[in-house]
Amino acid sequence: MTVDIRKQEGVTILDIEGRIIGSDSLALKNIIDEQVDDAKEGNANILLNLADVRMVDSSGLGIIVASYTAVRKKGGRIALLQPGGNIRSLIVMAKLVTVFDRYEDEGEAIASFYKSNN
Amino acid sequence: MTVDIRKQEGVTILDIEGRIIGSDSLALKNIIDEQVDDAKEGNANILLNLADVRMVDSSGLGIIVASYTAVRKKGGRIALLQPGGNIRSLIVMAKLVTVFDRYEDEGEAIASFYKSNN
Amino acid sequence: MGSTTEQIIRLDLPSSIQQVYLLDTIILEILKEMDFDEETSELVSLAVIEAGTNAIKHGNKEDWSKHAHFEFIVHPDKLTVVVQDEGKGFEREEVADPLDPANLLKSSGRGLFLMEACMDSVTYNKSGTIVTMVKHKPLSDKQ
Amino acid sequence: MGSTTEQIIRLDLPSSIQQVYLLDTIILEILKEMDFDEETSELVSLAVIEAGTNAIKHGNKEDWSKHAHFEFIVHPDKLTVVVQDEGKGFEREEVADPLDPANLLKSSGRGLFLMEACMDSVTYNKSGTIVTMVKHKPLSDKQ
Ligand SMILES: Nc1ncnc2c1ncn2[C@@H]1O[C@H](COP(=O)(O)OP(=O)(O)O)[C@@H](O)[C@H]1O
Ligand SMILES: Nc1ncnc2c1ncn2[C@@H]1O[C@H](COP(=O)(O)OP(=O)(O)O)[C@@H](O)[C@H]1O
Repeated sequence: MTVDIRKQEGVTILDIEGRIIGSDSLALKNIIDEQVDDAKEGNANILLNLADVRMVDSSGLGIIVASYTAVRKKGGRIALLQPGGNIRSLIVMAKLVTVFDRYEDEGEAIASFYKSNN
Repeated sequence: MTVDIRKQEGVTILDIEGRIIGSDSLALKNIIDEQVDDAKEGNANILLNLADVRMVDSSGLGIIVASYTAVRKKGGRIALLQPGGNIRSLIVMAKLVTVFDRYEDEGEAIASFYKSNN
Repeated sequence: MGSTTEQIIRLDLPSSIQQVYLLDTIILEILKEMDFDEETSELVSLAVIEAGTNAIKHGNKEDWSKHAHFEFIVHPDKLTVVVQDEGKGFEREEVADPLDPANLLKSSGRGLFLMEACMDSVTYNKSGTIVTMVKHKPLSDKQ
Repeated sequence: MGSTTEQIIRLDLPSSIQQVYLLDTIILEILKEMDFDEETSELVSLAVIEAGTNAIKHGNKEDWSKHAHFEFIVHPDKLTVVVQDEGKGFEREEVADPLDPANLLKSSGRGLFLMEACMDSVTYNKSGTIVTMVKHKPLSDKQ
């Protein structure tokens, strides 16, 4: 797994690539936690770009769920961009469909942070 | 390992790709044997294109050596095109430098069959 | 003489979570050589990663000197994977259901559920230190 | 408690020459995780393939019910690989020298020579069923 971080229009975009398995989930947790900590109260807006993620295990999925909670506590929102590979089906199987907002288009995903939130 | 076979100006070119390890050497032997069998007496002209081979084990090297002998028996010649990966150093280590003619250019390799042979 | 219908591959990994990458590489290569299709391979590899992670984390508590043991039994039509750890075991029935609304937002507890969803069968020995999982090749596969 | 300086990975493969692909995949992944550079990795993987092929072919005579046993001992600065078969063994001294002019055009007999050329050290047990090979990380590597 590799993670690149970009900021765009007040949204922190994490471009994640590869498989999120084993110890990757802890690494991902640390990265997300740092972004949430750095965000101003009420502005923890995080977009996980999963377009290049082929596979996530239950620990990885767990970290994404934990981020959802952490971001809401801080006042903010998390959304998923192009969840591919097995992530889409994991979200369905784990009954998390209504929890995560998912987008296929980056512009649309960024815009969503200014409609549904704040 | 995958092998594609082309004929050009009376030379049989084997485009080999991947790693030549384990059971690949037997598969390669069968392919080369068939080409040598099919060749007319005195015309067993074979060019092994190794440009896309990253690694050969001792069985694979052994098959290449065996082909050298088989081709000479039938009347013909074997040459190597762009031996890369570890092949170049295997040939040196196994003291086979003077045995195999090696070329970097396909046209030059093909032309060589009409200069040094027959 | 060797049996002509099954081959057994055994693997012992030290109990470090880093080893999950090696496990991932190995199970994917076994599935490739067995000619499993890509979709089924993703399911099986996820189940094996989950079982391996549990053996390393919950069973062996990431003690490197303890090993997680894997047996991959390759049949012409199916793969059986046996995962054993050197820990205290657990009771399957006592594990909370991750689909219970109260647990949906928990950050863990989905591994066993996913193993059971991805494989054709998942069974635990009585003490909970050995899990045996089976996956048949889809019928549409070339045999 | 686990030792903090070495991790041991064990692998048993059924004695089919097809298994060399799995062996290749595994050793390359171990070398990658150990941060060996690409050139050194090619040398070590060749040696491991040669030792594995010998165990499967010469030791176990490709009897699937017999296994080739591998132990990869991962140290911070070196990798030790132990390969054991269930065969009758052999005498290293009795094997012909592949660099002898009389043997140069033979189609086999270069495996042991290459193992010894690629690794820092290669030792055989007395009966010839166990070979132990060591490779240190090049000093220029980041540790
Ligand atoms: N091999 C094992 N040894 C001991 N306990 C285990 C083992 N596998 C699973 N468990 C127990 O079952 C629980 C649920 O496991 P799982 O569904 O994989 O979720 P998670 O690993 O995220 O907790 C674990 O928290 C642990 O208590
Ligand atoms: N594990 C082994 N068990 C029995 N004999 C072996 C073993 N390894 C090597 N040998 C013997 O040593 C010889 C040389 O081996 P090697 O140098 O690898 O070349 P090759 O495998 O091409 O014959 C083999 O032909 C075999 O007789």
